[in-house]
Amino acid sequence: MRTAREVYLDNYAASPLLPEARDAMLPFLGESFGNPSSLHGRGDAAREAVEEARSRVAALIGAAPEEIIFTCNGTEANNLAVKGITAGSRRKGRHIMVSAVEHFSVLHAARSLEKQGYELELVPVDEYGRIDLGALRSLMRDDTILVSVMLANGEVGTIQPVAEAACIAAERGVPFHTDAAAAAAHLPIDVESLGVQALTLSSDLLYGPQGVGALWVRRGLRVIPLLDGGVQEGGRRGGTENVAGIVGMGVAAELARERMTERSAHLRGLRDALIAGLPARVDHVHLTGHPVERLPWNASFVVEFIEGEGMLLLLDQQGVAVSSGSACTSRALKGSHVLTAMGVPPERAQGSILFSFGPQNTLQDVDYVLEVFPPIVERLRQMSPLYAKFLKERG
Amino acid sequence: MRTAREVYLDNYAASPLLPEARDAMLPFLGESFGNPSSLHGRGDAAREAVEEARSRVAALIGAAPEEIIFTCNGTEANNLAVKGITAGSRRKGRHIMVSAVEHFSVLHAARSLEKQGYELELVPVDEYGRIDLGALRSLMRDDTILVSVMLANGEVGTIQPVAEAACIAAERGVPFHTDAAAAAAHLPIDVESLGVQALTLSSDLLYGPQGVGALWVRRGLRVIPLLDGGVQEGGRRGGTENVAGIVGMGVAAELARERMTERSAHLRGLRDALIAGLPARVDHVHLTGHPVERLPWNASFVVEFIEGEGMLLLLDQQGVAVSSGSACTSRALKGSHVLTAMGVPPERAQGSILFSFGPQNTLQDVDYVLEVFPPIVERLRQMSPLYAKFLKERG
Amino acid sequence: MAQYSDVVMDHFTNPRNVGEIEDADGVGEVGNPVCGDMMTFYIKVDEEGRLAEVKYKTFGCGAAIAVSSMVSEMAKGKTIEEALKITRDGVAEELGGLPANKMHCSNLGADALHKAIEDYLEKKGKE
Amino acid sequence: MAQYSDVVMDHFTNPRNVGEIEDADGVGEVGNPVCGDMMTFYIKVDEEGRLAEVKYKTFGCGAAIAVSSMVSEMAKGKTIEEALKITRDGVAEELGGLPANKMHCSNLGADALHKAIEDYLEKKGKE
Ligand SMILES: Cc1ncc(COP(=O)(O)O)c(C=O)c1O
Ligand SMILES: Cc1ncc(COP(=O)(O)O)c(C=O)c1O
Repeated sequence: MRTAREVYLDNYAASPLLPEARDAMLPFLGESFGNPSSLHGRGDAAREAVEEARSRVAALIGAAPEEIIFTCNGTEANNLAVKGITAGSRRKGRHIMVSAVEHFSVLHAARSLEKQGYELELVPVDEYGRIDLGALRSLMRDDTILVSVMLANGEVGTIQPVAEAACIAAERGVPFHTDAAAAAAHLPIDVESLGVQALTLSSDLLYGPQGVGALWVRRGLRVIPLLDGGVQEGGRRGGTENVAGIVGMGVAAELARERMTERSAHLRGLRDALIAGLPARVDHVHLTGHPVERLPWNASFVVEFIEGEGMLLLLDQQGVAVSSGSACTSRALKGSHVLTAMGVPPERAQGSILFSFGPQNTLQDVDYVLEVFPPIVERLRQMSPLYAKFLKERG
Repeated sequence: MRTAREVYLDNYAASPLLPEARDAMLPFLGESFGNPSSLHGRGDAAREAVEEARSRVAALIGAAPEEIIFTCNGTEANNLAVKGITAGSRRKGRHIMVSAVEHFSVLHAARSLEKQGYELELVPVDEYGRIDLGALRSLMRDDTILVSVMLANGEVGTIQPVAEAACIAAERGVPFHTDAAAAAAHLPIDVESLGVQALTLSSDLLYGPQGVGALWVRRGLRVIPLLDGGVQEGGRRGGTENVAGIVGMGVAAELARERMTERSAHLRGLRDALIAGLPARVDHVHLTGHPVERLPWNASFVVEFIEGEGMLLLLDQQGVAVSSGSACTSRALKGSHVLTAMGVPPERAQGSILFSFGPQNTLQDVDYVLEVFPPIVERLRQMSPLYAKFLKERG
Repeated sequence: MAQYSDVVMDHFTNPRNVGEIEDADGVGEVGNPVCGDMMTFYIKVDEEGRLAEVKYKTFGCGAAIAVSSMVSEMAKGKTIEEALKITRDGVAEELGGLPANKMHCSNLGADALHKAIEDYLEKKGKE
Repeated sequence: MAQYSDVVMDHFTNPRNVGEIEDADGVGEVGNPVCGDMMTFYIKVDEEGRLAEVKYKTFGCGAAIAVSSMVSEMAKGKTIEEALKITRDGVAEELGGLPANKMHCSNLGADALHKAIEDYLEKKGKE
């Protein structure tokens, strides 16, 4: 079904590739093909391109290029961090801590370690999704070998107090990993002042290509490889490099640094217009996540009495693309663990909806949503037994 | 340094991306961007593209589409096979067997399991690099939980008797994995008649893009994920899909199927011209690998008395790109484990050189090599103390 | 939403017979918003024992809404006995199939209808 | 070969002083083809105790060949004492640096030269 207007507000799931990144990639999908491990001219060119990208990615977070390990996405970077760091510190203990609102690539990696005999402790969060620093401190043990707390949560936008958390871990000498995938294009990061030992990046969330990510690991911290093989990436990650993808991520990282202020201001404008406009037009809609400490692009809500998939489908019919954390929209048919951890009641979490803005969006997009979304909510509520009950009870 | 002619004979390391694959990828690096997990129109389109690619890859090896797990390269597929299958059969035993000439992504994955307490047995090979089927049979145990033997070795070209080996494993009910990365574009594969339970593919060795691979796993065989996260790839591999890359691999797989006969005939012609021509022009040059049971694109030799890197550099100056298995050309500074397993003496292995042909090569390329290479060998031999000794001893 | 058939999308987009029946002869509620889907069916039975009116309210995904709509269409005008023969699988079939993961949790329409009929029969028995 | 400096590539491509000296005053061999690199240095010492001629044969990678060439250039015309002061690091420096992984295994030229000198001194001592 084609609609008059296409308003893409699911940039968290996928976003348009930066034309500059695409242009930089194309030669490596064409005549500049090469393997960075090769010792001839073509290999040299590929290697130089990869090393330039590494420098650009490092520059985004204030790191040294040789501390960057390229991976195939944020998920691999998170798995490498969680599994690789714990495997490297096996002798020091078996206790790991991750926040309750981590992305599944951290959370499920930690769960798989739990099955192997590690002890996992989830750091609880408050109603805004911010971790409880007191709990972090009190749950930490002498045999804790890893703490992982994300820089910001993509689903609800909440920014975590990572510097403070890392400081608590540092007092105990425990390696601290932070997943900056959702944040890196929008929050200035300096790994030194942040005080972390490892940090995850994902290319697609920097508006770079899918299929690339990176893990930064502070020099001296041992990481056991996840992908054994050749000695690529300093022996920490085998396999032929995705040269074009890495080059694209490099450009995206550079542009993220250059355009961060401007982009964030733009995104924040759109976000705030929706956050102000939607509850003004629709009753019983609640912002999820922290009202202030939140990612510039994230406007996430729960809409009472209705379920997310229906909203998605009807919005799609109006040309608006969004996502939801409802059970029905997850392929695993489970409600959002993030909303659950924040104490959102399950029936309310079913009404989750996420508008994720990208640089290409405009205020007209917000206006369009504010025009087409309220009737959709109304329509679904008219069908909802919960809404009927609510109306009756209210009298 | 630019030379009159560029003769690229390192297609095993990297090869020109098929224009058809590139053309199919470009929309997904542009306006067709999307995340296959999204429930709106854009997500649908991305998902359909990935599923079409899955069908194409499956068709190349006679498998069912839902048995294909996309990975980020052959290395990840091999790691997933070796680690995932053993983890899935942990209760049945701790003994694993891989051939001595496997790619590092199998061999080092197996070594990492060894460190975790598994017992690893390397299946020995003969002077041509073919595994010893008798040894395979006699070394297999009641607690063997995985056998992995590659379909063909990229370094020396030798094709393994995989159907026979898989049959031996099947008698014992042991899961059999084969790494078909180097072979899949050139040998017809039908997983049913091959009798294997898992099979690795690499996109770049199908002339598709770098940064994609696939593992086929027979329905019913348990594989524990390597990348925990979302429920992508049927819950067996988390992480946002590299849509463009997967699409490119799909096209490459389809073209591999369509063009296999024609391509192989072409490559075989080039290969045989070099295999016949080189020893006719240079003394003390020996073909490595099996003379008949070998990949159509592989012409690998050892050149006595000299070392590989010197040959590479001087050939590069003449515009010819090749690779070598010598210690000096490996970043780990170790000689080829493949040549070692075949019983090639170390000083001879130092003179390893691999010419790997691709569809774009011509007989003129072979002629050019036959013209420029002999003087290079001569020049390095004139510098070589080993050659001086040899001449003296010969008198 | 390529996961849904055209029939599902049609019923989801234009659900038939949505609503409540104030003086329903039978009401059936199944599901639970906590699990994702919840449906309330209302029926009105005429003198010949036929379902003269079938209405519902549904909280849930596209499939749940389409299932409710389809069930209401299938049931309307049927006798009690006939309506009791409507099964989950029959509904899914009429809808041109449902995604595997929606077969169990969202396909509650027939159950809700049967509950409404039971409610009707129970009330009638008490009369 | 971006891993090598221009100086290394120049010495590899046009190695100086390659060869053997039939009636050398000293010969030094280091390395082993099994490990990857092997060098034999030949020296001729004049009456003033200076290295009048320095030649070598080398089996090994580009770095090994460039190192041999550079050592031969550095040593030529030097006195024995001066030549003994040529170090691995000094050679690498003159070459504009060597890749880290080549510093140890391929940088044997100075050792081979020193061995040749020792051989000369030993022979001379015996005279
Ligand atoms: C916070 C966070 N971490 C990790 C990931 C995983 O990234 P990918 O899907 O690229 O593997 C995501 C993806 O959305 C994310 O939001
Ligand atoms: C036989 C074999 N297996 C696996 C691989 C690994 O593939 P990749 O480098 O794409 O990870 C290769 C690569 O050359 C190979 O030749």
